[in-house]
Amino acid sequence: MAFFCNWCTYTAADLAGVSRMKHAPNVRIIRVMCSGRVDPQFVLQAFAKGADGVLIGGCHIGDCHYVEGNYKAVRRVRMLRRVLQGMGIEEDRFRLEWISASEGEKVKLVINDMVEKVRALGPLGLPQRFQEWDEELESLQHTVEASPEEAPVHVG
Amino acid sequence: MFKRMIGSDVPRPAQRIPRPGEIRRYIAYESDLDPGFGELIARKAYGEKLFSCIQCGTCGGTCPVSHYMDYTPRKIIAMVREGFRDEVLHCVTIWLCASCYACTVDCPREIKITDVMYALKQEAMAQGVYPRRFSIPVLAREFFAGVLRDGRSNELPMMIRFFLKTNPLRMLQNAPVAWRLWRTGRLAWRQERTRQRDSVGTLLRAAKSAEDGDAP
Amino acid sequence: MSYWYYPGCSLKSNGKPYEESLLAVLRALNVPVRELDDWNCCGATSYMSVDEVQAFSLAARNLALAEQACRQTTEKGVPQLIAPCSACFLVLTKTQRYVEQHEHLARRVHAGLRAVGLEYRGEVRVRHPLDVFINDIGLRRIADLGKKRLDGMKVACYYGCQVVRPFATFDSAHNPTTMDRLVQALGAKAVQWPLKTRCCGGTLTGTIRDVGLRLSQVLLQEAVRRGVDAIITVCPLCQFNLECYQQEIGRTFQEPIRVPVVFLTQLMGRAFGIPEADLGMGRLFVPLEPALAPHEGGQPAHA
Amino acid sequence: MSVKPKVAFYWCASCGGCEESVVDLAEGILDLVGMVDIVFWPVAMDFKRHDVEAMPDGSILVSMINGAIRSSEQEEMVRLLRRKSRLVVAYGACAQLGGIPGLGNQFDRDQILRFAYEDCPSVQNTDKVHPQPRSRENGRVVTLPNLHQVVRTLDQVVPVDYYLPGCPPTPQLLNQAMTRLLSGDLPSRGSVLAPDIALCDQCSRKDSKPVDLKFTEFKRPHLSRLDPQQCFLAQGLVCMGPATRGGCEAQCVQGNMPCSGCFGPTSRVRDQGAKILSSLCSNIAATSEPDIDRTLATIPDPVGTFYRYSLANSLLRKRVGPSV
Amino acid sequence: MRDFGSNGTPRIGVYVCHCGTNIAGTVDVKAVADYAAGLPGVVVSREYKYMCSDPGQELIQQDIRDHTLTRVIVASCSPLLHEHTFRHAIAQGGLNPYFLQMVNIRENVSWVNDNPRAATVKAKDLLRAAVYRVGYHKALERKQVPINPDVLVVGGGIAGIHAALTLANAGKKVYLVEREPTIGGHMAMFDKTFPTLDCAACILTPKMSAVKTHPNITLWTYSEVVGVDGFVGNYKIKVKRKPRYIKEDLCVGCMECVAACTFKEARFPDEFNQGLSKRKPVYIPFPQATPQLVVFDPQTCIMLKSGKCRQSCIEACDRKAIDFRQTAEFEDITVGTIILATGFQTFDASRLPYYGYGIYPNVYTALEVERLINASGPTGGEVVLRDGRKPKAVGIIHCVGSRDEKTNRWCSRVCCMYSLKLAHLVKEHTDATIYNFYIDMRTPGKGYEEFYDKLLKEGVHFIRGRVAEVTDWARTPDEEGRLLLRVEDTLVGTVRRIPLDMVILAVGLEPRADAQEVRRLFNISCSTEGFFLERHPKLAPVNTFTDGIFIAGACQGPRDIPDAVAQAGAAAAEALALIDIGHVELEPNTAYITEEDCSGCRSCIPLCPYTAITFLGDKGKASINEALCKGCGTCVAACPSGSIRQNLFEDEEIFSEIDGLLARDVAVA
Repeated sequence: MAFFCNWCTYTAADLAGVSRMKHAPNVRIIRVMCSGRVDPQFVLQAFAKGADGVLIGGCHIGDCHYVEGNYKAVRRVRMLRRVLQGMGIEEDRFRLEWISASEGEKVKLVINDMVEKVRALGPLGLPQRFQEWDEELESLQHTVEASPEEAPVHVG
Repeated sequence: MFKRMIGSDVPRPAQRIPRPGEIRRYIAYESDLDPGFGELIARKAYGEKLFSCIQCGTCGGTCPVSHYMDYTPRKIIAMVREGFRDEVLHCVTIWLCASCYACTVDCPREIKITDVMYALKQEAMAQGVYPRRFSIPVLAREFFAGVLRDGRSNELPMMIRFFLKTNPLRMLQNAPVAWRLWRTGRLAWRQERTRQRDSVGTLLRAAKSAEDGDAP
Repeated sequence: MSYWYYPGCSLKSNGKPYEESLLAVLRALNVPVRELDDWNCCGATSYMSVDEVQAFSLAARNLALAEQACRQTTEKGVPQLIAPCSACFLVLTKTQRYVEQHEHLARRVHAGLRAVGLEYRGEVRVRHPLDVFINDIGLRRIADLGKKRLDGMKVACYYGCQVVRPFATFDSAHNPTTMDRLVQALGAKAVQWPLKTRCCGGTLTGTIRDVGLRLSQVLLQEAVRRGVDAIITVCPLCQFNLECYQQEIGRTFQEPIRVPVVFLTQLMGRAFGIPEADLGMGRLFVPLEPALAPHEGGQPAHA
Repeated sequence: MSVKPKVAFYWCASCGGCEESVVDLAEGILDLVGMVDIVFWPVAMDFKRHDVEAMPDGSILVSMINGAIRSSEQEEMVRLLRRKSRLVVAYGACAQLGGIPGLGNQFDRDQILRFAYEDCPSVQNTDKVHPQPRSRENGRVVTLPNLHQVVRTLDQVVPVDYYLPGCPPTPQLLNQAMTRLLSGDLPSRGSVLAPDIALCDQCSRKDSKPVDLKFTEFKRPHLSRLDPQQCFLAQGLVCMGPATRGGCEAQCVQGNMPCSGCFGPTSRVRDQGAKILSSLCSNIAATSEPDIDRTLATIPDPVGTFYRYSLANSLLRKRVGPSV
Repeated sequence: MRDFGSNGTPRIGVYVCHCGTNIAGTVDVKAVADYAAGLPGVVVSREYKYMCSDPGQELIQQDIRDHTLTRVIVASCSPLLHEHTFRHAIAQGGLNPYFLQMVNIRENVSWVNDNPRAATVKAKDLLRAAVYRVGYHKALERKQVPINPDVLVVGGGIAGIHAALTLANAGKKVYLVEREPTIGGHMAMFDKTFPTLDCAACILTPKMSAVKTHPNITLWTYSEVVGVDGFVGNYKIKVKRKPRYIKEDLCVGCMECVAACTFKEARFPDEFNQGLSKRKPVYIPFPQATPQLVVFDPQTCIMLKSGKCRQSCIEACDRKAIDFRQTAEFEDITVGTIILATGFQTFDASRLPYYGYGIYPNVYTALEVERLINASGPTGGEVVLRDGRKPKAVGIIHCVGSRDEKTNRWCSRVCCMYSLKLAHLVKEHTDATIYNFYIDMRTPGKGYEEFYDKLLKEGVHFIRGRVAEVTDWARTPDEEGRLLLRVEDTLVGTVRRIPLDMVILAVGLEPRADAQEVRRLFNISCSTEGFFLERHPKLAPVNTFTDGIFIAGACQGPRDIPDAVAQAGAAAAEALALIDIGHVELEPNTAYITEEDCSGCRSCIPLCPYTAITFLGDKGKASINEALCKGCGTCVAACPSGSIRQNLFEDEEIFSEIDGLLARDVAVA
């Protein structure tokens, strides 16, 4: 899952396309106007919904079409890294890259490199994990429904 | 004085112009070419850039021996690219290259031409095709063997073996120099060699046999 | 910082004067050097034409040895390996580059080294004496020690191919100046000439003689034409071709030529006032003295 | 006289503060008792589980359930109450967001148990006995509830009709809620019974907040002398106020403590922690990565800071794999 | 907030484009369309050869009517290319244009994948995301911003001059800012222009004086733009006017001061003549310099350096125009559009020591020779060597610094032609033997090949080969004291040594040294070579990614005079087009605050680079000025209580897009 800014990285991705630079098919790009628009919630949502990695692409520092949106992005990203770390999500799964409109090649390289790294880590699969976690509920529900009176005695 | 020098510097006409009456046939049939040759050499010579040659001739211009070559380095690259395998492997050019790297440094396309020459020499030696009057391969082999044996190269024995194998007369030619070298103590009698005799051999064999995925 | 010294085969045979003078000069500048233990041939250029993987492995062994040696000492910092012979310098530098850049080559080289219990980490820095003189020791110290003893002498600095090519690590590939600056610091005049880095013929003098000798001849000629007292070089093979073959060259092209061709370090040693014997001056075919004599005490060269 | 509406209170994984808050109604509680018929309140009254089971389904008007759900017993009880009640209210931060117990989601159950029964400095347990779900004690089978792998909010276990936020909810909110529920004018299902605007709106220090914060470091409340008037953010402290629903009458701020976020996010936010992170980080002064990291390093425990109450309710819910 | 037209759920039409084989070649468009048909809310799903074609667009409009669609999804190329087209199309179909969502299955899928299966899967995912998202789209209006009719042109070379005149003649007010003391740029240095050989001055100087005298043009030479603020239609510009140390309104360019200068002899290298001649500290760059004003060079003028000078110049000036106390002045202007024509610089030949520039005096750059040939140049049009001799043999080396991985990788486009021109002119002036050393002869242009032919007939030597070295290494008597050039004649196939008296280096064109600073200043992009980046290489060659800023001339890439002029015209036309409508329509992707939600925490206010967010003290809430907002969304992402929202990029829209993209993976699990 990738969030690309409209002016630099998304344009670069188009350039990569125009120049027929093949890259790993696993990436799904969402266009935002600026890397500064990328709400940390989006990143978490992406992971929660099954993304194995999240890539944010913006203009190089100093080149932001909106002057300094990418500064905001990098500040959030630095902290978000630590939060993800705290939640057991490996570093390589989350990445911020500056790719200017002319760097189609870099789009290819970054995507391929990240896909490689993430593949090495294997799937994150949070939705599946959520399901597994919640199995402990279902299972218990059965016992309750099945035999209400044979419920365990409470030892005070 | 200049006259004489020029006389001997300019390639003898014979090399450029067919003998009177001699008719040569110049044509290349695709079936005579080796289409894979370019890739092969490019790979051997770390020369992925070989294919971006624009035939500008900088190499030929900058090469200090190009005026002795039958094909200039530029032409060699063109021929390699197009698969003129036999012509290239039989040519004089690759044996004239003195590895001075002038072409490699000046090439506007950053083609490692010196390495291309190495690759071609290796190829020619592997195929056993090279002009007899050129003794480079012999020297190289002698050198190679010597180092494999001693870990270091020892001029005297090497040269002696070299001249015996190529052209004993040359030994006489070089005798005066050898003599003066010896007189000035610049010709080592003592055989230089590494302490761990086998280590170099083991190393080289291991390196050679080491598998490598896409490597040449 | 102390240096490891990689002589290479030539400096043990026809390049003796180079080794002698180099070590003498470094001593005079009190720069400690230790000869690399159990070094082996760098593979030189002809090795490449047989099998480049083995050539690189061969060179890599020396690099690995240097790193190992440095690790065994207590000193910190990257190992500095001085390779005075151009061919050695080139091959060692090239090996570092290629092993770094070409992963499949690296795999083989490392495998080879492992087989003999060695490891190359890419820490060692391969240095040419010129580099060390200019960047580590510095012109001032050299000038102070030299006391302008070469005043008025006129020399052609000849770098040869493989010092600045293909990797211009410490000097320009097309118009190197380190050697010129050094001799000038010692009072000599370095002529500006376009053949500084033109090939001397290398091994061709031994293999395709007529071509090899010709290449050397044009160099000698041009130097003489520019009225130099001596040609200065830093490569054993160049020195060998340009000096030892002078008679043959003269005979072959029916044009006698005689000009001293000395190692930079010999000239430096001379300037430092180191005794002849310690500089291997006696090993020269064309002695330097006559060329030097008139300038002792600094009279102008061509008065 | 007419039948009084039946009300149940129950506590799950919680500190008891929520129960306190009911008692805090003080004399108000008598009105409450007067208005309703409390049919189940383990803390205060002697009713047993089977009494509840005996009730017909849906016979309880409203069950006020506080605490997070982290054991099989708690789960059972809330399922039971859900069956018996027309309305279920998640009462307090733990029931709504997971609360402090929710921080347990940073660890695996085994890690927690090991710490609680072995490694914790205050524990004497040489033969490392752990409680067993099933054991025999002089002939009788003794069972204990299972500890869940995951700490859950109430609505992750049973459908919840309303949320009463806070750690604990203020008596005032409770009153309002009760009166509304009893009066029968019910807000839309699933809504939080507190204003849907961030705390700053009612914060007394609002005006003392400068426009540009430009954080260079974040201070920690216990390590700094706190100005009783000035906005905490202005003082360089992490205050969750901007990302936290109001309605608490800014009590912490009154007590000169920055908001720690117990009322949870507004309805427009899915992940309270992510939002405060986004807002605070956007406003730091540093521009180069090293400087940024240096500033951010002054928040030693981001997860604990930004998700103090809402981890179980966050988008990621629980740490993946054991913590190191 | 979901706005689903008449009935509750959206009625979505999906259109998958083949783009010929561009997409269909890799992606199974049929499968994608069928898949879409099964997705919630999709009432019609079609694939078509070219959606952007008229029939394609009509197809959509027809469906909107027949199936009362409330949302449209087009899966084709990049939205940057055709979003506009399709928005327009559905608007024609009677739907709000913002009920469209585009799916990029060309640049992001078919062109970057060669595995059809993977590509098709990816296309489906992207499409599903669009289906999830489009339901949340709201009806929006484009907002209009009035355009200030004034234009700023930066750079007074031929491109800048032409653009300025075009606009001025159209009745627009133009500010022309030039860094040098005079306008004219490189063209003013040339003698003749290829292929017509008409005199550069003769065609340029009239335009230069036209600029000076034009009532609609404010000309500021010796000035630089130092500040750019605002947005299309309303740019706030700060211009620094460097001190000339003369009062421009008083000076008439009589040059009495120059004559009277303490320095009797001119002794400082003359920049305009490439240092081939000398000037005094006070000077006029060249006879036709515009404006005709002297300038004092603070680096060399004793008065300005030390304050101790006879100041004979001051007595000499009867207009009392000289003012040594002058300091830099700043002008603040507002313009609606900007044209950048900042030009190029030539390659520094000394970077290639093997060509001997700076080592051998008789190695020249082409620009130097232009001045030598020029009648108003240092030698009055005499082509002579530094020692005054006439050259007998002259070599022109092409591609100096160009087509070389180590210097500039690109072809500089003009060198072949100007080398031919110089060959002709030098031959004309000296009757010397002329050699051209070229790699490839590139003469694409009207009359160019013919010019090449003319030169061939004139007997100029053309040797195909990149010169290896230029030395003074003579080996034969005739080589003594001359320049020796070594080259492989690649057509003959031998190496040649050629003795010459003069070597001319055809140096290439490269971006100005400060191109990066300039592009930052104007917030535009550069291509990898460092030239200003156009919005689209073919379809928007003079536009940049910043609305209202256009580029013309060699600042965008090497080009010759005809192309530069054509581009300048195009840039002027683009500017006029904006001005004449009087307003720009901006994407409604602005952020807005719902007042009752805002807690007034002010976190957002410092984040806005355009100060579009203000705090309403009375209400205790923040509010966004839509006119100023450019829609980056930074504040939206940062609002801690989720109270700022952004049109086109609402949280729900992006969340649903995320969910849609990943829905498959969940289903699989």
